[in-house]
Amino acid sequence: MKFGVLQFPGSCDEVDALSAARRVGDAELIWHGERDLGGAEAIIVPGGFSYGDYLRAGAIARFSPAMESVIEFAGNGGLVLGICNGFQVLCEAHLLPGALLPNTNRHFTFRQLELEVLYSGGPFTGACALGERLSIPAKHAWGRYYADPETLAAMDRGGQLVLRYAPGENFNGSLHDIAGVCNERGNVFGLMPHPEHAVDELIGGSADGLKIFESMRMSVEGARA
Amino acid sequence: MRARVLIRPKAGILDPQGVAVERALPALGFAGVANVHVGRLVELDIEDSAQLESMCEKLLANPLVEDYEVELLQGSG
Amino acid sequence: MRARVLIRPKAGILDPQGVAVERALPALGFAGVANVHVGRLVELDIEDSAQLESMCEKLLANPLVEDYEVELLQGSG
Amino acid sequence: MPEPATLPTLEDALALGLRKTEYELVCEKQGGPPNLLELAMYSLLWSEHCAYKHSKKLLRTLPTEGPHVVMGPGENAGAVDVGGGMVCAFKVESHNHPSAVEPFQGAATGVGGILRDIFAIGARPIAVLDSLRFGEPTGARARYLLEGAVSGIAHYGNSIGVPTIGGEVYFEAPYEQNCLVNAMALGLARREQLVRSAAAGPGNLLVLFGASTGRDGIGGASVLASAELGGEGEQDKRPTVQVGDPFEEKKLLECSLELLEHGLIVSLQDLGAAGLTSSASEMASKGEVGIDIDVARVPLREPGMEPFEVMVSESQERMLCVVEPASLAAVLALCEKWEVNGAAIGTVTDSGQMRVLSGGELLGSMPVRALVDDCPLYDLEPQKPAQPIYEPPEASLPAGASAAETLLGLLASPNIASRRPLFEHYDPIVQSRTVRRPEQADAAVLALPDGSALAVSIDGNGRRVAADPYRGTIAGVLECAANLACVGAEPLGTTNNLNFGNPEKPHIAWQLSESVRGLGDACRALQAPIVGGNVSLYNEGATSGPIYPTPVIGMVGRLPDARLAAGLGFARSGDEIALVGAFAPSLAASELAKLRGEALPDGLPEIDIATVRAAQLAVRDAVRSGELASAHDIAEGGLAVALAECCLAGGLGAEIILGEERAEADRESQLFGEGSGGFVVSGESRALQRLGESVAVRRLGVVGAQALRIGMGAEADDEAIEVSLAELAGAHAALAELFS
Ligand SMILES: Nc1ncnc2c1ncn2[C@@H]1O[C@H](COP(=O)(O)OP(=O)(O)O)[C@@H](O)[C@H]1O
Ligand SMILES: [Mg+2]
Repeated sequence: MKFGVLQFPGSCDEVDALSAARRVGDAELIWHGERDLGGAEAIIVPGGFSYGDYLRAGAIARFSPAMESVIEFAGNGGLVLGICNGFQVLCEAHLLPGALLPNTNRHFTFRQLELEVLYSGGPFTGACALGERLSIPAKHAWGRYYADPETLAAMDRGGQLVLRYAPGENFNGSLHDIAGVCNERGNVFGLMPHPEHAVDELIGGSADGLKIFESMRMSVEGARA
Repeated sequence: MRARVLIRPKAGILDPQGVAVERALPALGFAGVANVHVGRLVELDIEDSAQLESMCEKLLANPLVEDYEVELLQGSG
Repeated sequence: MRARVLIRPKAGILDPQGVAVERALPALGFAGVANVHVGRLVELDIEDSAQLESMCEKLLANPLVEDYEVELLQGSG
Repeated sequence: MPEPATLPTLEDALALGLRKTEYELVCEKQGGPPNLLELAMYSLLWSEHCAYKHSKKLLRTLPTEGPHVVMGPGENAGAVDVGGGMVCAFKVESHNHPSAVEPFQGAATGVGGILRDIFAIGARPIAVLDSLRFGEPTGARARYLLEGAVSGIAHYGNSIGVPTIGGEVYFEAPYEQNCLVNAMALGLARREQLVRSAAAGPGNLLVLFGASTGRDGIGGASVLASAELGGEGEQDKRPTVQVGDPFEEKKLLECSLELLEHGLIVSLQDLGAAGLTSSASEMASKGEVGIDIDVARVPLREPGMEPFEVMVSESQERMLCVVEPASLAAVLALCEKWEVNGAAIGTVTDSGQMRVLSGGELLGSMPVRALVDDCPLYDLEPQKPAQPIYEPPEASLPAGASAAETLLGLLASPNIASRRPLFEHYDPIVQSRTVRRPEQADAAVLALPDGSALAVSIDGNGRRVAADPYRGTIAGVLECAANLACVGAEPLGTTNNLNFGNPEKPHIAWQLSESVRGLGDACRALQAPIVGGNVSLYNEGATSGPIYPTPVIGMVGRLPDARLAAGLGFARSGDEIALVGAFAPSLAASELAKLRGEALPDGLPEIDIATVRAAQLAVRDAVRSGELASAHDIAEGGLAVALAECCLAGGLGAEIILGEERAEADRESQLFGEGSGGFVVSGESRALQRLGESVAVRRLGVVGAQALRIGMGAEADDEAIEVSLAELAGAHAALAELFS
């Protein structure tokens, strides 16, 4: 299968995402100015500081031509994964409900975290067990997930709350310790922690993040079969 | 025309910066300050002020979590 | 009394946010916009508005790189 | 050429920081008095910052050659061969004076500046380290500077996508007014990708690209870098604060590397201190050519800038390159792709002159030689001070503290406590190379594509250098090498930043020359040549006195197998713990002496570099063979603190018997004394035995349980330290409150 990884001016983790994806399939970068997604079967909107995070994290990047195509791609059921800044972009683009706000601790924070899998039925966590703990690093200044109470209740019912921070790990103040959510249809997923930085025991000491990419591969190839 | 957009966190949503400022003030010798909120200020020259509303909705503010207020400073479009 | 403090990058000092936003706008479909500056907005209730000036100098603004402007919104100190 | 009615006078030259004799020399080189533009340019290039007037002669004594050196001092960064056709570029640079004025922007632009030096030679930046010095954190100013500097480094490094993988911070009263903010960066390139800065090919074009030019830091280099910071002057310097824009630099970086990849550039140079003036003249000087610059073509951020302002502006995030005329269109197209300004602003000539024009009008003309190479160099007049020049520190440890209380006091002291509250602000993992993050090992470790790895460390304990500039500096170099040895790495090269007070004062001149002598001797002995560095002088105020002499040493090494990089934490219960090396601890100028408020001693014990080196090699080899479970060098706080750090990093306790009954004073130095050449290692008994064949190894105890117990001897149970891991962790977390 083939992943496409978007690249904006100011993206930082796009090469990391690219090589993580290449551990389970093919992957290519897609320049933000391109409309053509190059035949990608799943899209990754990577981490970093697109447009310097100026104005509001993700606010400018979501208008790029590539994002227009991604919105259409998602509308047709394509898999879209947003990591950190990518999660912020997907919220800004209304592909995911809610918004990400500045951390309650008011500064950029790096930490290796424990996450809990709340939903393992979908295309992004299919390779994980329900309740499984994943060790994945997070690093961001705007990671506080917010959605209004009705939306959250509906998301909860619909299995859209996919990952949460294990007890004591939520440094950004996200409501209900939410670390990753998907849309109603289940084909768009965003999370603040960085699974692409947990794909190799040598670098980072954990390969738990690989399960996210593996899940996507299983889902795409399953649908093809 | 010069326009000014004031963007604030929506009521009810935690504003950690506002809280931090409020907490820091007494130690600096300032008393009697409450309800501090920190937001963003965007100022710009715009030819067609009719665009402002949609620019705020789409770009300058995130209406889900922020309120905004537009002030036109000179002339009129 | 409610007070509003507008904090902007000092004239002549680089405003990276303003530059980035201005450069991005045409691609986002907004034409005819210039001189964009992004600053901060602080709003607060204060008993003794005479304190505001020194509060801005010491905490709210960074006078090395920012100018500020105080507006009193209701009543008077 | 049209001259203004009045030319600037000697008084103007003095106000710009030139000496009378220097001004006279300028007149001689110019064949008459210079005009304002020319004088401004001379005053910057002949400043301490650009001309190294007081340090160049000393720097020439440093060893700069070795088998791994690919680029030595003289280019924007040094570079060493790391095998597999790859080179590692690295350099450390200071941004002390700007950070003392505005710590956030000062530190941020410091990071921006050192990163430009790395990609200016064609290497992709892969890591940042920071070296910071502030006054005691009990003071509000120190805390303000610390918080600002850390946030500034985080802001720039994180946003541009370069991991900050290590660093150091010390808190000492002499840095209260003059903080130090040094940043080191590393880059990686294929050897043939490297580019130099020498301009070449008369007729070629000079392209300025990146941010537009504003009135940032005008006079910054000459005023900020060469004047003692005083109380009132600080106000006046405020408008010159430069604001960093990491987003712009990220685009500039990608654009520069893509230009190089497409072979579109003849030479490349970043703009730093003294802006276009210094960059263009240095490119011309290195290429032995002339350059014409048309200031009217420089993209400006503000209207109405004077030509001299354009020439000396220190606006950040700009680069200069020389391109062949036929490549210009392709170069500008790439600038457009990356959304940076690009403009051809000048031409390479064969005139040997640096000429500044505006449109057709000639505004100034100076021989490149005179500008860049003819600034007079001064001899230092070193003299060891007769009296101590630093006040004793304030005591902070209660008299009569027990050994356990002393250990906890040291662990909680600002110079030893965990740096986690600082480095949590930094992204250490972006780019997916980081094998060892902060607090996992003594050196940071970055994986290379061929399975080997780079290790890097930055160090410099100013208090020990103040006690003994020669030996203190040697100790700093050895400490870097020890850190590398702990992860199994061998030094390839060294960079340094010499942070000192006013070199025109004899005692500072003495500190500086002794320190450089130590630096040279240690680097020669380790075969870790100096490939670059920076000098920051005049770090003292009219009333505040000089900083501790602070040579900051950065060292880069290599290990053959990334998987074998050891950690510092104890790893397995039951492993044996040993002290490796002929460690001869002393309390002189130690952290404990500081906590007790003791004055600095006059001199440190002698260091036998060869013995220390032998211990480092033995540890390095044992780590490389994969036999050791952990390795950690003994530094501030001595053996007891090193053991506690191994326990904390591994989450395991240890049972230690020091074994010999000794006199009271000696016991203290055994526990808390400092010195070069000691390591705490753990591993299986057989591994330690084998290590003992090549170096002195003293068995200390075993790993296990949830407490650190240090017994002083079989009979002396009542003398034992017994502290739970939780207590150790509590003390070690003392800095957390600084960032709450
Ligand atoms: N302490 C030092 N040791 C060795 N080389 C040094 C030292 N200080 C400066 N240099 C070298 O002198 C040259 C000029 O340094 P600098 O002015 O900092 O360059 P840049 O403007 O590129 O930052 C560089 O090549 C640098 O490596
Ligand atoms: Mg340079």
